[in-house]
Amino acid sequence: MEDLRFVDVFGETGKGRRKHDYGSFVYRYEAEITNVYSLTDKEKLYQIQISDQEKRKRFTFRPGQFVMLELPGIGEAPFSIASSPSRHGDIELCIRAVGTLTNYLSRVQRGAKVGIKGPFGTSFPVDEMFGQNVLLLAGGLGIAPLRSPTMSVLENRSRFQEVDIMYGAKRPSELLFTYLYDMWRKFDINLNITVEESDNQWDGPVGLITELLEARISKADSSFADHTYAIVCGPPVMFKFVCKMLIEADIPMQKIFVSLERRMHCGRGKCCRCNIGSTYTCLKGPVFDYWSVMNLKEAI
Amino acid sequence: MIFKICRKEELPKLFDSLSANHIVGPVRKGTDKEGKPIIAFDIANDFNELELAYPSTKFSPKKFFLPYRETLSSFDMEESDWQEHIDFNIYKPHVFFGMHACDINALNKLDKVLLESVYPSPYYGSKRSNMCIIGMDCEPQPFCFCRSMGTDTALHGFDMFLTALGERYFVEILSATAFNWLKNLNTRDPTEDDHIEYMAAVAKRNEKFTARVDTTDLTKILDMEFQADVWKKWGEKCLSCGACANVCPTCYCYGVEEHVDLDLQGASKIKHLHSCNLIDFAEVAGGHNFRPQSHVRLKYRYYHKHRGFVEAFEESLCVGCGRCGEACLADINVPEVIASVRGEGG
Amino acid sequence: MKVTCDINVHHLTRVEGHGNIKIRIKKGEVEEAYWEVVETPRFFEALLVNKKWDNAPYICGRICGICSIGHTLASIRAVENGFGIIPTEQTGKLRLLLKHMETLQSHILHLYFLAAPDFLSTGSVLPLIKTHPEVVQRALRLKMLANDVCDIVGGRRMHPTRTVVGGFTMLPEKAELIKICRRLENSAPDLMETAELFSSLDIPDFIRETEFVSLKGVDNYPFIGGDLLSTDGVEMEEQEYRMMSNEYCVARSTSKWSKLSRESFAVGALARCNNNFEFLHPLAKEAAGKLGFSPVNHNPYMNNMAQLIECIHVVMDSITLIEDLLGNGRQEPRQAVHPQKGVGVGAVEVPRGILYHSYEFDGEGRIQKADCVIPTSQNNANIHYDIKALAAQCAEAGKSDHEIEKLAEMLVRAYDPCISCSVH
Amino acid sequence: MSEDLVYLGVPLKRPKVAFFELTSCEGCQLQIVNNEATLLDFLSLVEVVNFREAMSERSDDYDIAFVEGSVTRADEVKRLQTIRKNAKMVIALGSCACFGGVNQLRNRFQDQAWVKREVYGDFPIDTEDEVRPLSAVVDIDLEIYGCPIRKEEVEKIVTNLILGKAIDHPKYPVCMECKANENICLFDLGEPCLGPVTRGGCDAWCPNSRMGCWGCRGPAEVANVAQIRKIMRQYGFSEEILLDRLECFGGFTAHIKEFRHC
Ligand SMILES: Cc1cc2nc3c(=O)[nH]c(=O)nc-3n(C[C@H](O)[C@H](O)[C@H](O)COP(=O)(O)OP(=O)(O)OC[C@H]3O[C@@H](n4cnc5c(N)ncnc54)[C@H](O)[C@@H]3O)c2cc1C
Ligand code: SF4
Ligand code: SF4
Ligand code: SF4
Repeated sequence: MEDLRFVDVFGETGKGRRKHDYGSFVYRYEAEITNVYSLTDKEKLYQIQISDQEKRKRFTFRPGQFVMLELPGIGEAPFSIASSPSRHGDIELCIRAVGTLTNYLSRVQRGAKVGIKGPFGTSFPVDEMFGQNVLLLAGGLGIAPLRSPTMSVLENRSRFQEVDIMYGAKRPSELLFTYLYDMWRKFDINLNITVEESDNQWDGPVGLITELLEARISKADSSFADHTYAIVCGPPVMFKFVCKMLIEADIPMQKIFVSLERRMHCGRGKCCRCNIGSTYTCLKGPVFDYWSVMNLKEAI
Repeated sequence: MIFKICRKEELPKLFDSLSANHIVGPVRKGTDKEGKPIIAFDIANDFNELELAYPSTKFSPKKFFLPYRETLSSFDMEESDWQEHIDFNIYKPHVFFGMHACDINALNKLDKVLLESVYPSPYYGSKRSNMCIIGMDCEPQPFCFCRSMGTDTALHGFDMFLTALGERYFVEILSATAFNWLKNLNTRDPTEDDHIEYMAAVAKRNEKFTARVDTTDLTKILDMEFQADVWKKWGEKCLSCGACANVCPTCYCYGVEEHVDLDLQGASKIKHLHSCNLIDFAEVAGGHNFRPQSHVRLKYRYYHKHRGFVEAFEESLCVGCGRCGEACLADINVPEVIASVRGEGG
Repeated sequence: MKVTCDINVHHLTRVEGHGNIKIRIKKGEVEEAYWEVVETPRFFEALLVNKKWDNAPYICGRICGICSIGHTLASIRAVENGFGIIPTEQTGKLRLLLKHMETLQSHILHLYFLAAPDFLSTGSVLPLIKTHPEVVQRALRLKMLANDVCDIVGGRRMHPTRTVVGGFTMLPEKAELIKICRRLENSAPDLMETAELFSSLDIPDFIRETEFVSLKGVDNYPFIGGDLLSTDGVEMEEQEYRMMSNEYCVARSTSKWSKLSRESFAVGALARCNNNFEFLHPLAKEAAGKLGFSPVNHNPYMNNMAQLIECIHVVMDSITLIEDLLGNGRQEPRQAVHPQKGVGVGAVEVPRGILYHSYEFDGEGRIQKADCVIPTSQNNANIHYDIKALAAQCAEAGKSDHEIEKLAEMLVRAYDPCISCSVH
Repeated sequence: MSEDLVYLGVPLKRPKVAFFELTSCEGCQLQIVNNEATLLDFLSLVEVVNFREAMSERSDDYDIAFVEGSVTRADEVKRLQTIRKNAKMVIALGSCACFGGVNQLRNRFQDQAWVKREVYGDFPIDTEDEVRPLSAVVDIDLEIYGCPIRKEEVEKIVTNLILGKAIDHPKYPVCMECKANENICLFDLGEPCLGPVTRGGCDAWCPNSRMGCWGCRGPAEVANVAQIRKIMRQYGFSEEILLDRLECFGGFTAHIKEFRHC
């Protein structure tokens, strides 16, 4: 895609007034699907590479940010980047087939061209968490936005105190990234996984993620809360209960981070569709600290 | 700012000298059931088509800078590859003749979101930078409450602004472009008497405002009354039809539709203005709707305009033109809604 | 060898609506030959009862998808006649223009899409897209032109939105009129080539003398209102339409039948050309010569040719109409309506023949009784007796089953019957 | 005629489609032929195997059946059931099929014997006592509203079906599109209009021509009929005018019942 500039049909007379330098659309890219992995029946992991080599190098993002992915004529929608920020323009998206775009995407072959815009939105302040404990909590597909901060934490493991990953899914068959769990554990991480409905293969805990969290909090020492950050990703019901427990455990509101989902058409604070109250999720979010969320009407 | 005085007969000359551009102005579209003319902004080919003394228009001029439907990109499809073409859909400058202060202020507000924010919109920007505005003073209508919103005068955002003083205009000039136009006109510098007359005209106009909105502490009150029952009362009336947003000069939210050509050889991405009052505004994949009830959506519209925007830009996203109230068949209008939320009246 | 056959065409294709043909011949003797209409009735005459006048044109347009404009105009005329409204000249011209374009649209559809496949021995127009692309393109061009004009004048090509009692809700833009006038002028080559194509086709040789009914031309080829005329010499006024149509019910048909001086009569393009040949545009007359048509023609298959002649006439007349409209300045599109008690009748020549709507109003303009007489129902008896005669002729000529079936189907199609309309 | 279709490298199936009509004016089918400019493209996107109004060949092997018209006689019930059995997808085409259309206006009479007599006298006529939409007889996969349907909408729906895109009807009322066309509101012109409660998607076809909406597409997702009733009264239109329009195409039957009660 060419960098775009405004047409100026006015000629000389028009110049000199309202001369904004809107710049070019530095955030639009043509990209290629380089690999697709099936994770479960519904979710696939897409490796996507920005086609232009220079632009690929320059494409950087922070954990928690998202991109808009487009298949021309089919749709365009926001997806959290699920790969490590150290990998620049080679990104991974974990996408659940739920509707038009996501279903069509699951039929598209490797090598297909897609449009990418971004990165957009706020991120999890991983640097701020250095020297502290980190609780990473994911429910269901929430593991997708959580994967990027998780990778950041793991890549800098020595700079954190205790790191916990708690992950809950409906059924064992719906667990994502199972192939990574052993690797994660090697990084001295408490990885706890629970499912709501077990099957005959499953030998882990059965129950809600809140139970994992309760167990974790109950064995924490008194100074734990003061030195802990939490990152929560998942469906609205999960937010409600998990955040409540974290607060009751005295973890400061501004140290709890969540990622919210809303309808979006632009990702750039223009279409208004993602507004919560009157805050753009795409600009001020999707990552919010809990204090901000509390101040938003109808957020959770 | 430079001030000039010119006779009213000069205006057709100005029109003609600018006619190489598209000239947009108030033109007559029909008559209503009481025989009153219905005026709308449209391309004018002749000065005599302009109804410069128009009271107000049903629609804002936004179709010229925020079209209701706009093709954002078109695609040529080739196997699994494709080429994208982008066109900002402006081929000629537009000169707006006779915009009122409210609409000029509306543009200034739109600029804040669409141009001066992190990701400026090139579609809007290209139209905006190819536009000249000749503003015109107006006669307050019973539904106008721009004075409450601080938008009854335009301080910037125009090239030239005309205020009628009997047979002549008091001309404010704000841009070099407009200053150049003066070469084609007979003008003179204003005298002290002109200034006095101008101020008298302004004062007289100010007396004519009848509709009012009390904006004191409005952001806080809206927050406090978030759960108030009055919203339900308005919600019951609301038709969820989006008429208010369509006529509003500052409503800009939209939806995008992706379209594939019948021959599968091309595709396009089309933006169409939406409205937060429409049922599916906040619906996400899987069908969850964050605002399923009419009153919640209606409240959201007020919330965005009178609270959220103020929080972000220190001014409201409403210019008090009163068009939404006029267009609403259910008679939902800003002054009454705000008054009721403040616990006054209705 | 004497012919024996049993032909049973269930739901005849390439006609509007559902009808069956049955022919049984045993050893050269026609045992049974009939035309059966099995369409489900919608009871429009009852639907209108107790409805206000303004509902009538809106609802009645829905009697038929092909000639919705004709029904709307007939309905409007009935209401206007009932209330004593005389349309302005501008309204009259615009209505006629709209009417003309419906005629063109419908005739082209019939000629190219419904009738032509028989002559070219295909089941539909679809194979022709590959084998005769230029023919299909030409048909589409002409149809599109007619439809586009309907959009511009009537608001919509089907179930028009601008046509109301008293006139029009709004007028076409001047620039649009100029544009369509050009397009009409430029359509001449397409029309001539159409005439060329159809003059090369073999029209089956079959004659059965019958009576032809249509509006009576005074100084124009008539389409909207006026007196009624038959080739057997009957003349009547518009409001006496019932005595012209004499509807009655018959077994094996949900559509009514009609008769006048004989056991059956025919309406439609052929009837109009037969009755009002002198008023056709010179170019249309010229084409008639080439197509071997001269009045009075009693071959029902020639209805196709009559349609073609009318296509040329309406295009030429439309050009004149638009020039008049452009020359005359613009009047108010719509006049006020004051309902009154009484009866109103509207007769309009729609593509398939003369159509009557009649309403009886109470003082507030509420419909007490409604009656619609459709061209195809007037033709039904004639189709039926034609089939009988055709069967006899074929039996005598010793034609094959297949030939008889095809000729019978073509015969019915030649009438371009609008069956759902006739049942309404 | 069955070349494969491909989009974005994904092979797509070219569906066999069939058109059928029950009690109707056949206008909706005709609308499809009426789209001269894109007809040929449309025909290369699908394989038409059944279209009595336009072709003689018939086949019972089809994926999508478009059925126009409402159900008014026992033989139509049977035909519809057969179509349902043969087709993978049954689409109700037009307001008659979706709601009963103008045909259902006769449901407003208690005495159906009178209805028959009014038109046919004592001549016996076979018809059911109630005009029904398709969905009252068989399961319907998709409804395409409108009297008549809009060809653009059908084309879009067919393209989307082939691509597997979700078919979303507009949920908002006609006013939304009417305003986007900057029409003069009919209420300002002194005319009634059902635009505020009728489902959009027609691009305000009638109001564009200064003809008030009659509700042919049925109710919008939110149809505030109680409010339009007040509005009509306020603008001086009688209840009869409102009722005439609401009941014209059958989309508002449930609403009418509701407000006849209060
Ligand atoms: C910040 C953010 C990050 C997300 N990250 C992921 C992720 O990592 N993995 C994942 O599988 N999903 C993610 N989602 C959800 C994802 O955007 C939706 O599942 C997707 O829009 C579905 O598109 P569709 O066309 O398949 O669905 P459909 O229901 O057919 O269409 C929905 C249409 O609505 C619009 N839309 C925009 N935003 C949303 C939304 N949030 N929900 C629903 N519709 C929307 C789009 O135009 C989209 O085409 C995220 C959403 C947000 C807001
Ligand atoms: S909200 Fe209403 S009054 Fe305010 S600017 Fe918009 S249309 Fe005008
Ligand atoms: S004319 Fe009808 S559809 Fe248009 S805005 Fe007015 S009420 Fe709504
Ligand atoms: S405006 Fe109303 S009646 Fe007209 S097409 Fe649209 S929904 Fe149907």
